Amino acid sequence: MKTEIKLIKNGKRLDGRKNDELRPIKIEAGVLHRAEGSCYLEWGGNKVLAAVYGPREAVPRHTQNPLRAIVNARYNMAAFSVDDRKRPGPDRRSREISKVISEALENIIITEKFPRASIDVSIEILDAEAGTRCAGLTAAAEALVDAGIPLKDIPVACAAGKIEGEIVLDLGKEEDNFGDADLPIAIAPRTGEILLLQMDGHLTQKEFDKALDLAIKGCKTIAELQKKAILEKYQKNMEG
Amino acid sequence: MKTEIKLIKNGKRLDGRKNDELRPIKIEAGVLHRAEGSCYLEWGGNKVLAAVYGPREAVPRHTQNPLRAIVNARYNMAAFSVDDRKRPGPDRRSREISKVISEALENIIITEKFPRASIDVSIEILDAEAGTRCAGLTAAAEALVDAGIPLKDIPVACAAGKIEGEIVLDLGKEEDNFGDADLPIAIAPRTGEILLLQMDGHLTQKEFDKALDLAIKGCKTIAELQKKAILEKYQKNMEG
Amino acid sequence: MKTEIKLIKNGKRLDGRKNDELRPIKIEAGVLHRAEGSCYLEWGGNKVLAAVYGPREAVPRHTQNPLRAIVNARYNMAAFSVDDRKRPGPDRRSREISKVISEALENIIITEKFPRASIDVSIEILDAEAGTRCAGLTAAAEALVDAGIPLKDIPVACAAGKIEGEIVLDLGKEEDNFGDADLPIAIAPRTGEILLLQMDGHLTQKEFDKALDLAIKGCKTIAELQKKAILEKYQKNMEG
Amino acid sequence: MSITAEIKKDYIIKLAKSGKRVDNRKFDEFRKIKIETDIIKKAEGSAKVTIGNTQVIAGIKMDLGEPYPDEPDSGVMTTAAELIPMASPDFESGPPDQESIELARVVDRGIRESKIIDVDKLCIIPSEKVWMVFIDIHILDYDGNLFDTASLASLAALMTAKVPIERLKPILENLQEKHPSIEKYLKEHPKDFPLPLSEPPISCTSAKFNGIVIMDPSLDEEQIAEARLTIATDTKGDIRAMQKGLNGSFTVDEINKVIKSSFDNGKKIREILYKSVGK
Amino acid sequence: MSITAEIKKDYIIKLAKSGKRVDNRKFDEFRKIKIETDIIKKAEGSAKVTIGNTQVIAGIKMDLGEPYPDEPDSGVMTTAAELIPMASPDFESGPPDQESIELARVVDRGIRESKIIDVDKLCIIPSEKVWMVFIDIHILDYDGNLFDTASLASLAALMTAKVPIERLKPILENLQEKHPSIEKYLKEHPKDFPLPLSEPPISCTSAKFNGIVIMDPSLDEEQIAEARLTIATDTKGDIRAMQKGLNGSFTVDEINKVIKSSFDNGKKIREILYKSVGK
Amino acid sequence: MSITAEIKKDYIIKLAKSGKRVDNRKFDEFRKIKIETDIIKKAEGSAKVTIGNTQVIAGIKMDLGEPYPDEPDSGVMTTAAELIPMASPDFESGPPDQESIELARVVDRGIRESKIIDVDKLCIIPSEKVWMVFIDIHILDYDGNLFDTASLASLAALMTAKVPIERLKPILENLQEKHPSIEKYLKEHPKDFPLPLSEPPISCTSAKFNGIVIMDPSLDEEQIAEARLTIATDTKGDIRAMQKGLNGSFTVDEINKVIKSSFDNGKKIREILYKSVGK
Repeated sequence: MKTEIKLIKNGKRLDGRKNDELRPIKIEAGVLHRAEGSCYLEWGGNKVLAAVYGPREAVPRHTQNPLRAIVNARYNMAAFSVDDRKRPGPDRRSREISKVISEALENIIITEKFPRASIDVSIEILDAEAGTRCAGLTAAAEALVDAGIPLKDIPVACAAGKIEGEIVLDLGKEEDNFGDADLPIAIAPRTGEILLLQMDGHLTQKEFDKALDLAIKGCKTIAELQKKAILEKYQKNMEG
Repeated sequence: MKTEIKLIKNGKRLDGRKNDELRPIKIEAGVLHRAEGSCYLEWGGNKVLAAVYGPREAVPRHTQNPLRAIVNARYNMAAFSVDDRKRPGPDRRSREISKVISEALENIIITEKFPRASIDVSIEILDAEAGTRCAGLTAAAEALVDAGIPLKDIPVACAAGKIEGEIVLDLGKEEDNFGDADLPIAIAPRTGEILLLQMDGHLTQKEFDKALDLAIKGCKTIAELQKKAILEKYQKNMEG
Repeated sequence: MKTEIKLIKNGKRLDGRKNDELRPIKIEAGVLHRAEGSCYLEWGGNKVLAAVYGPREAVPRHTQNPLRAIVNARYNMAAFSVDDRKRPGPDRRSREISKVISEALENIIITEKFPRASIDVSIEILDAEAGTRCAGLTAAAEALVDAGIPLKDIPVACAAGKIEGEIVLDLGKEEDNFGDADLPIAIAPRTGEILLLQMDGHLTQKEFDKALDLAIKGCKTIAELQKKAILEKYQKNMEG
Repeated sequence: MSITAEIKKDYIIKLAKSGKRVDNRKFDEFRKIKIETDIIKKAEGSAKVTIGNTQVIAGIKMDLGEPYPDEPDSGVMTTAAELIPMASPDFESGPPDQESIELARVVDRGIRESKIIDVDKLCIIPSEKVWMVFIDIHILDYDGNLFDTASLASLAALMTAKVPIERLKPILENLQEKHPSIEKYLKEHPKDFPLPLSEPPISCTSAKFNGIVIMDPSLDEEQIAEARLTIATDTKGDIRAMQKGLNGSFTVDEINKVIKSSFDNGKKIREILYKSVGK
Repeated sequence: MSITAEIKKDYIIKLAKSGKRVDNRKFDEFRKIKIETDIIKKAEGSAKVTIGNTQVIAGIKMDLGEPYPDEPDSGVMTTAAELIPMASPDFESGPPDQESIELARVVDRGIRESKIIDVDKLCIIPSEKVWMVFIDIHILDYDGNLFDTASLASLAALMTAKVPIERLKPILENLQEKHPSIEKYLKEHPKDFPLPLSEPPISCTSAKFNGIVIMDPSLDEEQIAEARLTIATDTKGDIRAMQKGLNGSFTVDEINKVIKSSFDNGKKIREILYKSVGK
Repeated sequence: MSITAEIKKDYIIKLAKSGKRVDNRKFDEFRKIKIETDIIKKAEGSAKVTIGNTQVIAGIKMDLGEPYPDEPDSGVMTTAAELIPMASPDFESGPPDQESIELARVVDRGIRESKIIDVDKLCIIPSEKVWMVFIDIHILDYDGNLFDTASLASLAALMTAKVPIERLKPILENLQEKHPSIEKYLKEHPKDFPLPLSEPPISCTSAKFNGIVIMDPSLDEEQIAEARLTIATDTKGDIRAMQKGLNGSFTVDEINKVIKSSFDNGKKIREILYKSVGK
């Protein structure tokens, strides 16, 4: 049943991209009425919605930190977002992703300002097609900005990987399934510090250097889109 | 596998009843030792036990209402009460029925008298044969009276429905399975106000009017049985 | 599929033991770094680890007893401890055993010394081969001593049973599966009082007397091993 | 009830007494309804419905499964609703609570009892293989009247859903050896095809407070409501489902008025729905 | 312990010291036992047992199922107990707690280990289809000694249960094609037939407080008890099961006395049971 | 953070500034590693690993099962980790929390993505019967660095595991009638045989606090750590898996240093592992 798939043909990837090219990304801030901040993000075939509530009193009480706010990101896949229907509710994969995204966001939120509070971030994957954790984190960061939460920086995520022996940016669906390595990262773009880093697969040290470099470049491109979307929201608000 | 069943033959229903006739109903109040109020009710093939505890301090605390008592009815089917054994514990159906019965009972309990309290009503379906939610609510109301909870009225429930194109009272088992519509309601008999109302099936507006009217009449008949049972309990207590 | 197995041949049991002979037992106290008291015990093919934490504030609060400490023993079988992998987490059997062991330990702990506290005992069955509840309780008692919890006595457990019509001590694996009765008990060796007692199978009154007597003797032999192990731990500590 | 909520309540009731609503609607008027379909690529059918600020996505997934023993010739449908924390500061993650169970069950009954899906046409091999239809409702933004929004989203998603025979062809072909009749089924169904549906009843929800009954309650109105009534009506002018909620009561008169108003609004909503699904 | 409970405790102990119990029973005397059978129409067998004010219903349901791989020729039995909130202000709804698990397991072992049900006669097709027997215990009113009441209700329900071959005939006939041996089984079992049972041991529970051991504790007595001992005995005078509970201890002497008393009471209870099931 | 914890933290940081660690290790030095294998008789493979005071047992169980539909020719592996209350005063019983899920998933991916187990050789009948491999990780004593201890214990257990064909022969023979190809399989595999494995990458974990990066953090070091990085490396000098944890960050430079140090330590640990499994 293992299909041999040629992921690069004539120097081009299956969807026609160059090795260092991102899939199309669309970011819109402030799309929900109830949430204090929100973001809708399309990234290739991924459709993601993120919403922020808080800072508000953390419940149950024993979770409160007297010195700072806690950050709860909840990554959730809609039942209809994947080929075979996913049972509603968190599974082990989504709970791990929730954890690493929470940790990455906590790094850049000025949590000391809100002792005993929680900042709750909902990330809903509505349509999934490779790279949902990067898409989710990027949308969540934008929703935090939209909510006016004080941040040290706007985190942004992107993956690089290896297919057919070549290092490429932002793996697509088939590339994710049949590629040799996937390296999703998140950075704080101002300092270049790495907030999230995972790797599965097989990379030489040289390939790792190249992939990390490429993923950082991808992050920086997307960071510009994040800023643009916030600007558009402000303009729209002022016009509206 | 769909069986064609003739639900009305020679102007009579399968169990020989007329269209506006209830199944036999038997109500007994005060049948349990520990509960503060209780009722055993047989309604056709249904056997139902209801018990009341409270008013008592609502737990956990965050469920307390500082202005009034909360009412928790718990409708539960015994594993052996149906043809194919039911797994113990609440399912989606029983949780919905618990909700609509709780709401109907809350309407007539003078909850303002008991701030921060809960009034807990257990409804156990021991033998089930069409119409258990009406039987359960009617028994629960009787148990509330038996417990001496202050009430504005004694709620009572009954269903009407449509079989073979005719509007009939109190659907029996086959009528429930193969009929065209079921309309269970609960009323406060003094004012005639409707406390519970659900409908599944297909009714013209005229049929609905007729069915609602018939169900209200059914409720009023049963209300008399409720009163009689309470009286019997008092008499027995005074004699005993 | 029911196999006929001859459990006694030429006056000897399958593993060569005499009727009143225990399987080999090895007890070592103080084997864990974090726990406040611990014990590793091998008993025939059983391998058991017990650890004690506390007395410490009981949580959640509503479990606290203002007059004494509560004792929570948690008996747990490792997924790999049995032939067919056991799903992790407590099942009905392990919850019942946790209850009877907790009750037996509570009897001999001077709980009045620690109001509002809990004393938590973890019992992990790493390798299971008949008689794990006796092995678990015996190891738990040793861990309590190692933790310095004030005790009235050191409880100890052992089973007797019936195979091929004969009363024997400490059933082994096949004896447990194909024998006629199993009688696990725990005693407080100083007074001989019985703290735990269960019986499944079929015993005449005479056989029961004999089995109980034999099990008590077994307990007393094991009690000596418990004391020896504690001594060894102290000696080692003083040498080390 | 907080003091802010108290003031809001007084304001809504005062307005209502003079025949007005906070957003200037008439008592029997819905907020603006918007329906977008085919928005989720991975779903067999999908729709996003907004009523005012309330926003719901419904997605349809289909799979092969076994029929229930007592309905061996019928496909199986399941409805689940999640009141995810995204939609409201009051929703918590965790297993479905009474609210979301009631929501899912009312939507489910609306579809099941009205026999909207022709489940008999979803049988592949009697007693062995049928199509399973999963309706999953995701509440994204909660500003009142979830019942109608969720129900409408489910209908729009169903009406644009395709049975994914192409995606599942490899699995069906694998089963051919065991069940030769599948070959015929595959020949008769070479391509994805629309779900077999009949005309759906439309659900309209009213709320009552202080003796006034209004249609399509906003969140502020829901929060002061004493009673709720959802009525589904069909093109013939018949009633197909009803569900009363909350601890308040209705008189028979009030119910009859709500029925009438549900027919009027149902008709308008049906038009919007049909237009959105290109029917 | 509240001050009221403290006073009640002192009173019970004071009475006990002069050889008396609150309800005038002797130390080794049961409360009044009442057994009604065949009370649930939907159940294959059922019984309501009251001991004093304690009231328990047991219902038997049967279904077709698969045997365990290591017992391919045997039917399967399962026991569940629910301490429903109806029975006591202290019982909460929710998953079974340690108390109800111990109760269900002790009743279950009492039936299973004594081989009361002849599970070998509940095989339809080895390794494929056997009868499943579900014993469900519903505690309705809790005034002490659940073990004996629940165990007695289970026995009475089993002894009046019928294997529901008529109800399940359509399903069995459906299986005939796949398993031709079912035809023979159906011929040999044309009608519902009694569960194959052997003579049941009878369970008697004692409680100990302040050095005194009493039989069939009421709730007030249970609440001050330090130790509990349940013993099941058979017609031959043999012991078939024992379970000690609570954190108190027994001496060997006390155990022997409890055994004797369990035989005496077991005999009387067996008579009541047999009479109630028409045996 | 309590005042004791605060003082401990200051002490560790002060030491670290002068290039030292509390237990006198170098920044890039592991604690003492001890591996014992074949310690659980009932398990197909087992190992106890201690790193310093941290103690983990991994056990391998195998069973027959069905393959995933999209991998019909491959065995199935599952990894579970339990942070049982025995190991730490802070671990509670109950369903696995985020920590144990992350632990199990990182160990699982380390084995799965590196294709250590040759699952293609664990197929008995394609689409029907394959071997299931269960890796269960039991944390017994927690003094920091669970990732490496658990991962090493899993590898040692796998490398000493035997496929239990002798134990399951009766069941396989039972299946022969339905699946004649099993006869051949049994002939080719008359005895328990080692799990088919390839060379495993070795996982090394670093922690960062106050700008300092240290290898194999003890519990005290973990508790003040801002960031964690686990890197698995293979014999060829390639990187096979990475997982960053905690809310701190790493610079690219720091990551490169950690990679280097993980290679150095990985090499030493591999030697200890191979020796312990007799390779």
